[in-house]
Amino acid sequence: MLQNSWLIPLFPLLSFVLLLIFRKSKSEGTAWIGVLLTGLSLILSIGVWISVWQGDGIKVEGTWFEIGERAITMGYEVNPLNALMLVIVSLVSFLVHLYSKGYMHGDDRFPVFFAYLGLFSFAMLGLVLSPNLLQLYMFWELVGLGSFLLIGFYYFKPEAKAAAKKAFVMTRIGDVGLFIGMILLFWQVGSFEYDEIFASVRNGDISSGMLTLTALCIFVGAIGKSGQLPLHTWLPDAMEGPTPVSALIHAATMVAAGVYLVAAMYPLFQASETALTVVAVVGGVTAIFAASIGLMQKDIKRVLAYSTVSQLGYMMLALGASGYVAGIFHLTTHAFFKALLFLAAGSVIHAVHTQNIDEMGGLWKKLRLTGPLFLIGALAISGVPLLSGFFSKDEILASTYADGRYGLFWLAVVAAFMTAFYMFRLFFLVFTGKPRGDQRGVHESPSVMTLPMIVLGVLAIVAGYLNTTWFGTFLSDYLAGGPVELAHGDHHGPGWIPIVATAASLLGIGLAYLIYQKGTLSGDWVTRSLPGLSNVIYNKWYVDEGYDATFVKGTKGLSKLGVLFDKYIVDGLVAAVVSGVQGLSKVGSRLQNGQVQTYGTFAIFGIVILLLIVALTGGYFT
Amino acid sequence: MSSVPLAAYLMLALILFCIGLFGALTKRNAVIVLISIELMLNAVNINLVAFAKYSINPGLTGQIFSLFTITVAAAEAAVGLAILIALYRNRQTVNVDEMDTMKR
Amino acid sequence: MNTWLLSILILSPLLGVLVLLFTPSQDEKSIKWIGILGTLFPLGTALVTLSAFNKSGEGLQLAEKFQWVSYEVFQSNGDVSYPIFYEVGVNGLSMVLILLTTVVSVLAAIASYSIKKDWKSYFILFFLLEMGMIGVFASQNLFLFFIFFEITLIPMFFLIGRWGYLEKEKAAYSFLIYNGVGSAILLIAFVAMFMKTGTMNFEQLAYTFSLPQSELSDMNITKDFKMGMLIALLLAFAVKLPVAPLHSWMVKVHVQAPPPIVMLHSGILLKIGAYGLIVFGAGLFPDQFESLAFIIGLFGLINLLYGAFLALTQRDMKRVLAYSSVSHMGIVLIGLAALNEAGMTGAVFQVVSHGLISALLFFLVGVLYERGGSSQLKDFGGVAKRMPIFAGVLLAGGLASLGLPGMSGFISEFMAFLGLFETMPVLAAIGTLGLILTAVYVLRAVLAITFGTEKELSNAHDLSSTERIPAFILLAAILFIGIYPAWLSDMLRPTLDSILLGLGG
Amino acid sequence: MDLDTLLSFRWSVMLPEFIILGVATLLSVIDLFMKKESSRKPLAWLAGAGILAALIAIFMQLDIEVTSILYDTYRLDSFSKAFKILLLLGTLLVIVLSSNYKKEDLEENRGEFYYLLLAALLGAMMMASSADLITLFVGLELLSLSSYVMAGLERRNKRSNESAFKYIVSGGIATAITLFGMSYIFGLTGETNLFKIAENMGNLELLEHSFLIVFAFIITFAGLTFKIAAAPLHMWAPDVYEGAPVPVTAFLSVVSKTAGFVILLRVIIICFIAAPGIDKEPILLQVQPYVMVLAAATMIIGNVTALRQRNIKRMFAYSSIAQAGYILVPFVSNSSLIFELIWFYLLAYLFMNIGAFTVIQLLTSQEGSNDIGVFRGLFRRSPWLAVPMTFFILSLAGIPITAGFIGKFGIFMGALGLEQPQYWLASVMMATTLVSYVYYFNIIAIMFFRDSDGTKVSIPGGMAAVLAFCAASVLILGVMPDLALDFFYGNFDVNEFFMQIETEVHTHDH
Repeated sequence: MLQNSWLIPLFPLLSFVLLLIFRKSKSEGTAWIGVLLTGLSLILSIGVWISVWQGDGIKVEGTWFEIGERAITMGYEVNPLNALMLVIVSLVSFLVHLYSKGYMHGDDRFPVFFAYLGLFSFAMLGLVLSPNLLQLYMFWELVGLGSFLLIGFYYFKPEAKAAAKKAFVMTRIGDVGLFIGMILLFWQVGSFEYDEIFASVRNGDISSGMLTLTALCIFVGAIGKSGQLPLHTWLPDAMEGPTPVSALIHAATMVAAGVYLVAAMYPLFQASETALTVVAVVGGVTAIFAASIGLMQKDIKRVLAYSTVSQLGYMMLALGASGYVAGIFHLTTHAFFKALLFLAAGSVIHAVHTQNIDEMGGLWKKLRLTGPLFLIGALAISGVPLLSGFFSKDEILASTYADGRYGLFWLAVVAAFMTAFYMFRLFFLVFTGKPRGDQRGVHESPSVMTLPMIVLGVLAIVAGYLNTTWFGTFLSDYLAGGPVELAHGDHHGPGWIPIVATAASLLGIGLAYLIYQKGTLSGDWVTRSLPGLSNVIYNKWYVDEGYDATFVKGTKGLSKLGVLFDKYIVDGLVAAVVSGVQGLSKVGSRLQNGQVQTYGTFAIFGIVILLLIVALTGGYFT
Repeated sequence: MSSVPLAAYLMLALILFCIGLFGALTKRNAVIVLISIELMLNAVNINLVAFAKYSINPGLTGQIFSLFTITVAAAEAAVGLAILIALYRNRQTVNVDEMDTMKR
Repeated sequence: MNTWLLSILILSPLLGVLVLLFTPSQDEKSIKWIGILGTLFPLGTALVTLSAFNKSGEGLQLAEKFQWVSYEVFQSNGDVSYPIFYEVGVNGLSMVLILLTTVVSVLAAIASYSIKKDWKSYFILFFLLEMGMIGVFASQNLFLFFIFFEITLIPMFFLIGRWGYLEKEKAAYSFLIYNGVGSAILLIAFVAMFMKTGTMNFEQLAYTFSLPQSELSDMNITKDFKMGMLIALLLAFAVKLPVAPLHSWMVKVHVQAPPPIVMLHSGILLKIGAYGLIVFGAGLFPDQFESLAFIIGLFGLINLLYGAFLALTQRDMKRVLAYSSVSHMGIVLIGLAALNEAGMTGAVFQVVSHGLISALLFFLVGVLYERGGSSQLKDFGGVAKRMPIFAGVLLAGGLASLGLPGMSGFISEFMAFLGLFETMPVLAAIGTLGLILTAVYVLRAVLAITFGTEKELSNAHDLSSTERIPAFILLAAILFIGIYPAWLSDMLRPTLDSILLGLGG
Repeated sequence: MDLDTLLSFRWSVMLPEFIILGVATLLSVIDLFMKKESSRKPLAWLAGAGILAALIAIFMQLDIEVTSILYDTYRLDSFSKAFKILLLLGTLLVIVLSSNYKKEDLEENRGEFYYLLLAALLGAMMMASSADLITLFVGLELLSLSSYVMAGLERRNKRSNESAFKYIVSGGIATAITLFGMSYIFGLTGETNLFKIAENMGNLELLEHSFLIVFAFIITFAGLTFKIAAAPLHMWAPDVYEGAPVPVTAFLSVVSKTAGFVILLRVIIICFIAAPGIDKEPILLQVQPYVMVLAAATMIIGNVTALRQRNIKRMFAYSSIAQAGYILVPFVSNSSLIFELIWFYLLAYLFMNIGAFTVIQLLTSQEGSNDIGVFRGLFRRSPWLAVPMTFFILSLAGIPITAGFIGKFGIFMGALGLEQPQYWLASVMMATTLVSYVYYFNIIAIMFFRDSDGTKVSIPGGMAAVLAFCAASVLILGVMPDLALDFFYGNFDVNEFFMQIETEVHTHDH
């Protein structure tokens, strides 16, 4: 099974190629190509996972090309961490393929959509299987390409175009960090291999300054991909893509790649306290920052997007706070419940054809399956006990506390409160109350869409039991088989932590209930009492505007300056030389005035001048 | 070898040459211009003859040279006048400064 | 057969000229067919050459040499003769570039379907140009190199000036004069080296210049002379490459020349500059090159960023691509400045890769012009709807240009930066800004055309089957190199190793 | 000198000159007796045949050792043979090129043209062979006087008159200057024989006169540069070239210029080779900067001023000034390659310039205009005229695979192959060459890029032959320069140039 794991990404690639060939087909049966091939990947992934669970692993590599004495290798590796990722990715991908069959019904470019999905899945699975940083980087970029193509799927919409471009460029900024970090590591270690990098780190071959620098550079890559502060702005905009895409890429898999990267390079980060701190702080701040924005958004997908950013912050916080297992645990559970939420949101949108929550309401009765499933997701993400989110979030809080990062701990708690609040704000506004928009013809989605949601719903409930203090820390044990030395082991923080976390989430839910369901509290009391703050939050802290005013305008300004420089200085100098020659030419032909005596005079003058020069410099008179 | 007389001849020739040159370059009348050129050539003749007498290797060579020069100068004057006549026929002028239809 | 193979290869485009001379000039169809077939013949010959070429072999292969011009100099200390030889040969580097030339030539000939007038003279000049380009890469001495270098100039002048767009003559002159400056400097340097050493052969020159200074002094060769020569060569090739601020001619040419010619120009001709830098700059004067490495790197950086910044706000797709070429040539300089195998390989990869990518992109711009009668970004939008394949290929080309992994552009960028990070990390770190900017301007331009609300085009139909051939072949080549770079790097290694040996020692 | 002595000379040495002299005399007599209205075309054939015969005679002389007659005033050495070939070839081509000169005025004077041309040629050939200031001067004047008349051959054309007059005034002044310088050379050494002058210059205790030597050098040099139209005595050239009939212009720009270089080489190199300059340095080294300035100025003035010309003949006048500047470069560097470089360049120049003038002749006589616009759309109208013209222009511009490139390359070799390479001069030369691209390629652009409104140009057989011959030569010499170089090295020994023949050869058995 393990030997064949290289096939896992190839199935979706095949799907991509096949679907591009059948790109003009009008039949929606083409979707089955994608579904089937990702299904194969899923089966293989599960098989691989099972083998790894039993303690196996594999690493196969071959030379790709050589630079001098050094061989650049390519291959695949399966270890506990990436086997888990393989399953998550191929599972969500499979489910999304299935879901999309229903969701994309009637689209002109139906096969193309599935082709892109295939390309993305290929890249993501390839990324996960990479045994070295370079290969990871390559797939990392390809994943970005898949994301770009899918965000821009509705290419005729200017917003989609802008969002796709933004996503690509913003992540590219992060990628450059990864690029630099990777190359710096190469010159330190002489290889891109994880193993060799870790060995060097262990042996202390790399100076601590360089360790920190490379770790931070790599983390910049993660920031970009995972939408962390300050490169988070692309992710909410990426919601311009079709909703299944948001579920697959911008919730469950690609954005988690940043977290995966940090986890995969964890020994490097562990070696640098500074790097870990930076990871933790960025994660923590992002968590609460994004959550705050999520409080006031009106677009159902954007709320979920900010929620994703916030949850990714959580994961980063966990990793930064030495909660390796916690981070990955949350990555896993988040993949399920966030994918569920997105698919459910997609189902809602599919039904009401709008994304504005102000135009929804009272959908519970109409969407008898979607509603409950959404509720499961919301409960899970809010950290309500016994659902998956509760366990993973609890573990994160515990590690943060155990790591002594109390400030971040409390930030995380507040973020948890906010999460619960905005999720239930969303739930109540969408599903309860009176319909606020035209809801004629609203009906439940077809089974091809609901089935994946049900699967995810189940997983959102049970995934938490992978790692609990009650039944066993399966995940920790499993991950301990990997290259990472789990410094803190299991984080069993003080017993009050789960209580605080639960309280925070229940408080959030309760508050949302009071405001948006009961109406006992007016929703706009914050708006009224703190108009400035709420305005700032509503406008996403003006980050986009800030970037626009500084970086975008600055770059454009520089560019314009360059154009002027090119026109006036560069070309101007040339023009000056040209007009100089022309002027000389003019003088020359002026002198040629047609008077033969002038010619003679010039000749004599020329000779006399020569003679004078000889006389004066030749030394005759001295 | 007495250098003073030679220098005097040379100076004379130089002055003559310069006068001829001046005439050739400033006079408006084409005939005078041609004559001025003759003057320049004659200055050379003085040089040649003087050198023939006073140079380190006195002999007849210089004088023979000057004979050739005189002949050539005569031929040149003849050709010059012939051209001038042709020009005069076409343009009714012998003013050098009016001969500037071709320039720049 | 093999003894004359290279000469046959160099002269092979002339077969087309010969056939064309006897073709009636009004017969558009057969002339265009002859044009395509005429470029296939050199391609075939190049492939034969490739098969005869030992890919792992060291040094020069398929060399030919005979005396050509002989000046005999009578001097007090005996006669010294200055023989000039006809010397051709290939090493890995030139083999690759010859192959690139012949391939791009075929595709440009196919793309020449859009030429509207004077097909006969067009293709005659086209063939001469191809001959010049092959000759440049096959030459093994300065004299021959210079001759072929100049031979490329004249057909280009005509091709731009006769078949270009509105301001074609201006562009043609600009091309001529700037390149004239380059070749003038080149000629002075070449002759100066020749007169000092008595040889023009690359290898002999490299050997001579590598002698210890005590022996060189006997030949009147000082360190300053070497440095001066190197600077002259750098200047000359900087014009060709082009290095900012000597780039304005190239922008004009890219904008004004007909698309197939820009394919050749951007794809091959600019590469002569890079080739010259590698072979003459690093090859002949390694020590001096080393001491100038920082400046070269700095200029590379300036090129990279300057080109990228200017490409950001251009309104014409051709200008975007032109400045993008400036930017990409910066990567060549960066790779060279790294003075290590990674950088050098990166530079050469960039040469090949940019050759393919820019050929592809300019081909597409030609198609775009054909369809919309313009190349202004504002005149296009939502092209993906009517021309999905076109849009897809354009996007792929753009992505290749911004260095997407799996495509050739990535390998070259990666290796160039990999190299530079070893020797000048700070410069390299600043340079990575270029990677971001590239993404920005490429996407801006490509998306402006293909995405967004659709704008009416006079003639919107997707790539025809004729047009697909060049597009797909180029794309396939870009992908091939991106996925399997070892094919190229193995061929290049012996050559680059020998150059690096000089740099290292 | 009695008859015996006279007869004792080996007069066969002068066979080519005698042939030309004889044909010229014959032509003038025939012309005299021909009816006024009958065509003078046979005269052209006769003149051509005479030149061919002279050429053959020279080729027959190729393996003769260096000989001299008339007490070493008239030499037959490699130098004279090599350059006489150029002179004869150039004149021959000019004769063919003139064969369709249709203007009424010339038709009337056609006979004169041919024997004046031959007389001028004779003068030039004398210059090539002379080793004495006097004979050199006589040759020079023979060439000049004939040229003056030829320039004014179109009697009724005001421009032709004017050009002739300007030519004679400038030429007269230049002659006077040259002579003035020569008189000092003579005076300092007491000799007119070049080799004896050289001997005396070396031997003399002339140190106190070293300024006079430099003075004499500069005056003579400047005076002699009149013929090659180098700065500062270049300004006559545009006006004269413009006004003179095209064949005459071609003759002036090629044959007369070649002769100018011949006399420069003879006088300057031989006389001053051992002469001391100020501070005892060899004068040729010491005056290098001045010659360099002259060469540079010539190149700059010629090329830069040519930029503004709309009159094609005028443009070629400036172009030929510039070319003279290029050929002056070897004088600066005094490279040991000087003879073959100049010879080769002049050979190339001969083909390209006469070729170009052939095209100009055809076009201007058909269109009746000298404006550059006569080239408009030539490629469409007459590709067989446009393509050779392109080769000539490329060659003039020094683009590879043309003879002009090899010539320029050689000049570079000369300039850069010294102890002290002349980087500055080489740079000036390259820079001005670049400037020349602009006006040369302007002609190409007009031929190829402009649309024509004119008609097809018919090419008479003779002209076609000249065109084909020149174009082929330009290309062949560009690709296989060894054809010419081997010929040069195989038949000419440059050392002969410096070889003084001490003892008089008294042979009665010729």
